[in-house]
Amino acid sequence: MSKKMPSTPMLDQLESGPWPSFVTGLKRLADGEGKRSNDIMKGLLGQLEHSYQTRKGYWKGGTVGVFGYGAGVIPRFSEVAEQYPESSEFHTLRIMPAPGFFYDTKTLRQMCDIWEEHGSGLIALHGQSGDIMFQGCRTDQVQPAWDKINEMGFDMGGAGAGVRTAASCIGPARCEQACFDTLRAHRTIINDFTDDIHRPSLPYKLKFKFSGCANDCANATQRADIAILGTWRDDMQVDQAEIQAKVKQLGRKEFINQVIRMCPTQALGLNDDNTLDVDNKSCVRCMHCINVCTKALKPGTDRGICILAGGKRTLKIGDLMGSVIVPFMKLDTDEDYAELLDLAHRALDFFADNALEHERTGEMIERIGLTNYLEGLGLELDVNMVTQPRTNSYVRTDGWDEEAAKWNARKPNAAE
Amino acid sequence: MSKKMPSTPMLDQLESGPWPSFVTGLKRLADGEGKRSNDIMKGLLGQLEHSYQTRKGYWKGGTVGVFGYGAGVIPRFSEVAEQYPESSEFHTLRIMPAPGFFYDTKTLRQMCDIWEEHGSGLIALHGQSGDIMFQGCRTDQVQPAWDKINEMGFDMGGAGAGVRTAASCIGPARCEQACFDTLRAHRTIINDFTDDIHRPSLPYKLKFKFSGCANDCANATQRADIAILGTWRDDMQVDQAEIQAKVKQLGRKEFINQVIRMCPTQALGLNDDNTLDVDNKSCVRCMHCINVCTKALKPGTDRGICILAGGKRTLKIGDLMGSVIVPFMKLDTDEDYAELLDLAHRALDFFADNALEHERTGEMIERIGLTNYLEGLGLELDVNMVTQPRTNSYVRTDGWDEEAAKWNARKPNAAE
Amino acid sequence: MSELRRPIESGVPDSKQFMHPALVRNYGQWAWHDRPRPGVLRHVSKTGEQVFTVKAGTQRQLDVFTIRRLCDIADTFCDGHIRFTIRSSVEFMTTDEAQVEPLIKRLEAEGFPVGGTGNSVGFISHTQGWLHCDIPGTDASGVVKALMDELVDEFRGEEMPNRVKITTSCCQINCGGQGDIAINIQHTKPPVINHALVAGVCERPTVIARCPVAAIRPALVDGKPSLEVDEKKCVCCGACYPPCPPMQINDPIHSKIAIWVGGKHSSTRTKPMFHKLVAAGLPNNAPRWPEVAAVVKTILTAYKNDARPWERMGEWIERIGWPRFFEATQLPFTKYHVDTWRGGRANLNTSAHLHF
Amino acid sequence: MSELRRPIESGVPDSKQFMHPALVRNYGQWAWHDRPRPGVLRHVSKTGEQVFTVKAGTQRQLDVFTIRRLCDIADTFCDGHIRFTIRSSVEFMTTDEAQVEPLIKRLEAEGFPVGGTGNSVGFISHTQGWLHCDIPGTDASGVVKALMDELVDEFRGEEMPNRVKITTSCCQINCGGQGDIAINIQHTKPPVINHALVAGVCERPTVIARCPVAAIRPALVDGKPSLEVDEKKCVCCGACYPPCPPMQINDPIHSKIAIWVGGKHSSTRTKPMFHKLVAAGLPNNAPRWPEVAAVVKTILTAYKNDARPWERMGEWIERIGWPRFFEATQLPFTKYHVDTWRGGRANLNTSAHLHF
Ligand code: SRM
Ligand code: SRM
Ligand code: SRM
Ligand code: SRM
Ligand code: SF4
Ligand code: SF4
Ligand code: SF4
Ligand code: SF4
Ligand code: SF4
Ligand code: SF4
Ligand code: SF4
Ligand code: SF4
Repeated sequence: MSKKMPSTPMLDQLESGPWPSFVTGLKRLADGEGKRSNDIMKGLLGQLEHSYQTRKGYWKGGTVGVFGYGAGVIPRFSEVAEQYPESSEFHTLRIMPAPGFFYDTKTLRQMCDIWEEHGSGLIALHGQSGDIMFQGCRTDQVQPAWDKINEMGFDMGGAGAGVRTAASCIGPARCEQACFDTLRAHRTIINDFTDDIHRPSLPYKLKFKFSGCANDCANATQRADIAILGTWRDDMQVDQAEIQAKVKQLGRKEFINQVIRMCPTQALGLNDDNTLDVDNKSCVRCMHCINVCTKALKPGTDRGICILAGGKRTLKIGDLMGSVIVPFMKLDTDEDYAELLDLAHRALDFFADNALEHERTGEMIERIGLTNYLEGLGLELDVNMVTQPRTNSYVRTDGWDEEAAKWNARKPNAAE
Repeated sequence: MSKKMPSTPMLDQLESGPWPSFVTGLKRLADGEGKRSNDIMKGLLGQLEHSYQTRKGYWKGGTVGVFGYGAGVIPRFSEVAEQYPESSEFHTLRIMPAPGFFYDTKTLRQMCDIWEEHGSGLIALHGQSGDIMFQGCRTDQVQPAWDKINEMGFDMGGAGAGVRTAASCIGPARCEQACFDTLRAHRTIINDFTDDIHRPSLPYKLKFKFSGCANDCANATQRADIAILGTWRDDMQVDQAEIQAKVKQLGRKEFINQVIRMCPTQALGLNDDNTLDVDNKSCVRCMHCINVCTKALKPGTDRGICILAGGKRTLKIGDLMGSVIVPFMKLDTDEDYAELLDLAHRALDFFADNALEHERTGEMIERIGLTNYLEGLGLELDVNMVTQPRTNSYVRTDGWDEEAAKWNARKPNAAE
Repeated sequence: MSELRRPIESGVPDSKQFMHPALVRNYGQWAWHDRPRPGVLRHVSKTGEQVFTVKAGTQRQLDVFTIRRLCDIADTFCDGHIRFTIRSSVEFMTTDEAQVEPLIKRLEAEGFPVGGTGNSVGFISHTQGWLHCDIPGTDASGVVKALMDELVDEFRGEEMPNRVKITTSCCQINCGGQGDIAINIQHTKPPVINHALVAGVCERPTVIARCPVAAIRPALVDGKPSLEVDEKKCVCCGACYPPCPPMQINDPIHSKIAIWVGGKHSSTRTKPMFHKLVAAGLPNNAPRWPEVAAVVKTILTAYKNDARPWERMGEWIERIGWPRFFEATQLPFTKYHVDTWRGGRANLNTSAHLHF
Repeated sequence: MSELRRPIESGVPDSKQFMHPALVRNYGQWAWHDRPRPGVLRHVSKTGEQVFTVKAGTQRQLDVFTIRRLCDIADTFCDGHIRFTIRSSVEFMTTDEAQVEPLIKRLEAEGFPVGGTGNSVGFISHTQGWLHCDIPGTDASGVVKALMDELVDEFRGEEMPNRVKITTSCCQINCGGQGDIAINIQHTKPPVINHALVAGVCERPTVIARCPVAAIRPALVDGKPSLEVDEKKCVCCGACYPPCPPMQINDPIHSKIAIWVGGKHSSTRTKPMFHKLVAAGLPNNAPRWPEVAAVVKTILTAYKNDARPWERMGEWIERIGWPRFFEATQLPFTKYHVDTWRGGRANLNTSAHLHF
């Protein structure tokens, strides 16, 4: 099949300007003959130009998959296939990269070759959930492409109502702030849930994300059903000489403005000798002062993770952030990892059993209440789970004494 | 009628201790013969002791009033009148004091005499809404007692579904922070609403409160349907020499801790020469730094009021704070006062027309939306009315252009 | 006077006629103030004139004898002028600094504790209770007297980090309002319905409409129209009781006392805050409520020891974190502390901000 | 390979096999970092070893030729190691400081802008759009390309008060997530229903259940089972469209673009924040969306000029106040800015905190 390059006057306007142009890339892929990718891209450019002209999308879903898996391919059939037959099928394979998005060039080149052969040559690095998106594949090429990618050591990512591809920040690989091994935690959890990724049978999707500290470079709090963030529970590490150097560098007033005044809990004071007065009991591990004083301040040494549940976007009750369900747990030993895995499974099972159709974890928690969720997961209530106790007296408290006894019977704070 | 002092073993336990005892007061009133108050109080002490013994109240309501008015008397009939016949009727007259709770002793003594003659001799100074509560009156004494009090120059307060007795802080009478004349505003509004106080016919109660500044000594924000608070819109007044004195007094570190660090919007900086750097654009007129530095700092000179609507307690949707409906208006001239009065009437009328039965202003606003309320009152939308714009995309915005045009057509900020 | 006398609809009187003349002279002219000692305020006018205010505690529910005693003092020291504050304290003003000490002595001698200024524990604002209200679960005056006996030193001193505003309310309607500490009745069992009376006394649709959780439905009991309560839904708020007295919510055992902290009316520093539940299930133990006093004192001690200057109760706790508050007070944290009311999710910790 | 090949369910591969060896050596040993210049990070290990990272922008939607060019560069400078960030920037790491400048030159020469570090405007994270999604209102890649062309200097520099994270989403589902600035489709008219198709394609109860405001009800149209929308209730969110493609929500004119600001994922200083609506009704003006670019640039300029070091967009606006934000950007404030969604009252100003 050979075809002319479509005319794309609107898209062409996206070729100028300093930023790398995806249109130029698409055209480069289309600009040739014989290769599968050349043809597909000619069609795609045509359809995309049509979208630009008419301001409408022309893809619809369908059912396409690979043998043995129930998800991971996003099927796309064109509604304007008569006009652009070459891209009438334009499916995406979602493939999970190594945690932290690391590659060697051998691997990447091999992926390129596969995709030039079987697909459109268009690869997104990466999708918002963290997948390598091999985009633009005809139905008949999905399996062969997949077979090769899978043989390389890569596996299919999530789609539909199952566990989804996870994301993690670079963590200990190149960040001094990492309070746990994000990459190991990511791999440990995801590789234990492959069945739930590949054969989705949950009420709705479930996402894990991993950030090494409260800076949350993986956007876990707002975009993961289960967010795992690093923190510490002892005192932060302070090098007072480096503080004094920083005060000198910024000037006193500016140091007060940028460090002392910006601490969210007024945990910092500036002593008259330009050393720092840290009230670790008030500190909420927000990372700010540590970010400003990269040399002088560090997280403490008793590090671990906190877990938040329920983050997600808008559908159907409005955006939700995750909320704390485990304020602190260690994550060093194999046993610690086993415990985390076990908890992740409890979270999944409870979700599977209790969520309504198309209901995310956050919506379920909102519906059933946090305490029921905790009970379902076998987690103990902790004060760090609330920003503040209830402000409303509309609650039936006749079980007060028993609940109080429960609390008194156990150590009152995860920190101890 | 003569009767023995009842035995009050439980109440007696409230006579010991350093704080003035209301029980001692009740007993002093009961301890005598012949006076109406002596008898009533013997009964009351008996019933109250009975309440303490059984941990239950024994009053019920009814209908008692004065000629010409529909409210202001809180009727109380005893459910245990057979046991304590002398206090079988124990009504309260709610009487409005002068704004700011000022008295001369002549007035107070006269009130005492009236209440000894016609009532129980028990007067609360004051009720939580601000009324003088003449408590403990037989039905037949209500009118004569009222006649005398009214002749003194005092009027009945609110009760039921009408405008209620207002409260104001001491304001310019003795407070340097007062940004408007709370006492005049109070009197101006209340005395224009006497009909709605005395002949309640609203869906539910409506309260006004007046605080001279954001310290809100009248608890207006949370306890008034219409809260009027003082503020200013130019720069605060700073006496840098007094600031330097204050820094010296507290020490630099402590001054930073108590002033700089506690400003909610980081509007303050400490210069190296111990003068204060005030970013008035960031300042939210919270009063904190002014409270700390009473000599060095003062509100600006361009003073006025802001108005919040909808504060109230728990019933039925949970506690509500008032929210800003007028960020700033001047309140100096007679015209300003007339404008405020007019606004108050619009608020009342809209409430009367639109609230459901037993619905307060705050609940109504919650139900119909702030913008409809503003429109109903003929008030213009202002950015200061929101803490932040909407965070949710579920809204139909097809009137955007018209609304934008409205905004552009008028000055965009009350401050200008 | 005639039974048919028309009321003089005069509204509130002008305050200036009652004010101390120095206040009238300097109206709107005040320059600054300080507190020479606890219980005393000095306000200085732009004209240089000074007014000293001596503040004292009262029982609010005042008998005429006590009022007359206060008047005697005002006549002696203040040319017959006297004022009450928004929290029922009494204020005596004079321009004569020399009168301050004698005035204090006299007040204390007469049993009126001098204090309540600045960073003290002010008088506890309270409500009617068994003395007068038709729906109370306790006696607010009694609770307050018992507590103020214990807190009088904190009223007399100014040793708290900031003003402490305590309130009590004898039912969940909360006429006492928000407080740094609020001591409120909390019912723990659904109303007990006297079905025989409902038909005669209550307008059923009104009662049904009053319930915040729609737990009440019409029912026929013994052939008579009555109401029934879905006890699974009922949050025991007592809102049905005022419009329907046969739905008795008060109970000598099950009407408990709950303690809330961190309410704040002022917009000072933080925006105003609602109070938060910290303790519940305390017995309604008249006449001196020792269990309540114990919890209140524990909270105050923790606040006093740990909060920084100018931090109100709620601000202090926000800084140190609720975990530390519960630790310091040794109060149990339970599932009831987790907000379940509308918008309650806003009270969950949706961040990695953690206190250890 | 056989059609029936069973997948190797291997999950994610171990990252260390792909990592630059210096990262493997110093794994978990990092001591501190700084930024020698925009686009370059230096991470120093406790062992003293240093790693330089040079960061560059890409178009995310990468053709194999571009990927191979990136690989060539990695082969030349980084022993064949390469990494992508969470926002699709590419990172090249080396221990050899001397390689940094040549690497930068090469990247720029090949058309990859170097930057995106520290207080720059990072690459705009985006979604699928017309290129691939089945429900998009616009083309995210196009919007982003057009915008990055305008913002490239802010990507290359580090002149913002703090990191600026921009996102775009081609429908209200918001796969792009929260952003300091979020550029999202906002539909303004209810779906247009193709009744002929509903019966055949849509599971009606599912669609009805999807609507957040219960605006959809079953209906018979021309004798066939279909759906109808209560247009008074409908908030035009488009949630019904994915489960029911005959409920077309996209419209060339009425699908507008809205701009939201102040979203923040980090728990740094403030708790995480949702983004807030500031502008709407912007035309979906392909191929270069100049109206959107203008608003975004206005917002960025105001932020850059006025915010203080370390203030994220939302924090800056909280400090200076929303009135000043609307003043500085000259954006209109309308009734649509007032939150009407559940819990929206929390976004009203319930205080005397005022900005003038
Ligand atoms: C007399 C009174 C006003 C009145 O018209 O009656 C009053 C008077 C003053 N208040 Fe107040 N406040 C009075 C009730 C209140 C209330 C309401 C209440 O008590 O129920 C509040 C709000 C409470 C709340 O937020 O819950 C109140 C919040 C303040 C604040 C803000 C405190 C804060 O940091 O949040 C200040 C500022 C300060 O402390 O410097 C203040 C400051 C003041 C000053 C210093 C104002 C001045 O410059 O004169 C006065 C000193 C009084 C003192 O005794 O130290 N006043 N003040 C009230 C005395 C009540 C009492 O007897 O204890
Ligand atoms: C007397 C007083 C308490 C006190 O001891 O000081 C009081 C007593 C009663 N209040 Fe109140 N309220 C009193 C101030 C308040 C306040 C405080 C305020 O005005 O600043 C509030 C909170 C603010 C507010 O308005 O929301 C208050 C909120 C209520 C409510 C709840 C209203 C709501 O919308 O949530 C009710 C219930 C109702 O009206 O149905 C209520 C109802 C009542 C009733 C009428 C109980 C009833 O429904 O039968 C009480 C009569 C008691 C009696 O026998 O005298 N009272 N009530 C206060 C009035 C005295 C005065 O006139 O000065
Ligand atoms: C490479 C990357 C992680 C990764 O695994 O890919 C990363 C890396 C770093 N981040 Fe990040 N962040 C990365 C995405 C994020 C994100 C998520 C995102 O971009 O979508 C966030 C949360 C955004 C939000 O809140 O909405 C994020 C919030 C931060 C913060 C907190 C900023 C704040 O004040 O709120 C810091 C702290 C700082 O700036 O010092 C931070 C700091 C850092 C440091 C300085 C950590 C370190 O010590 O190495 C790294 C410097 C990178 C640089 O280029 O300046 N990183 N960082 C991501 C680069 C994205 C990009 O290409 O632009
Ligand atoms: C491809 C991707 C956007 C991109 O260009 O990067 C994407 C694309 C779609 N998302 Fe998404 N989402 C993508 C990341 C996200 C994220 C971000 C994240 O994971 O961090 C979110 C927000 C976080 C969250 O999970 O809430 C997200 C929230 C949604 C939602 C709303 C979920 C909610 O509960 O509110 C839907 C709707 C649904 O699932 O019904 C959705 C649905 C979709 C669908 C399947 C549309 C549909 O229902 O037909 C889109 C398929 C587009 C396509 O043709 O490829 N997508 N989606 C991202 C996945 C790539 C990958 O695997 O790496
Ligand atoms: S989240 Fe923390 S640990 Fe992870 S990359 Fe960002 S700053 Fe480093
Ligand atoms: S980490 Fe955050 S909360 Fe802790 S001291 Fe530093 S700035 Fe304050
Ligand atoms: S509210 Fe302000 S003006 Fe009124 S008494 Fe309190 S501090 Fe003074
Ligand atoms: S009044 Fe409040 S907001 Fe304004 S500068 Fe002072 S402390 Fe800051
Ligand atoms: S709080 Fe309740 S019981 Fe007490 S006075 Fe108010 S309405 Fe009556
Ligand atoms: S006590 Fe409250 S929740 Fe229970 S039935 Fe009565 S009104 Fe409803
Ligand atoms: S934001 Fe909407 S249109 Fe864009 S990729 Fe996600 S689901 Fe598709
Ligand atoms: S667009 Fe949204 S609100 Fe309108 S009918 Fe569809 S789902 Fe409901």
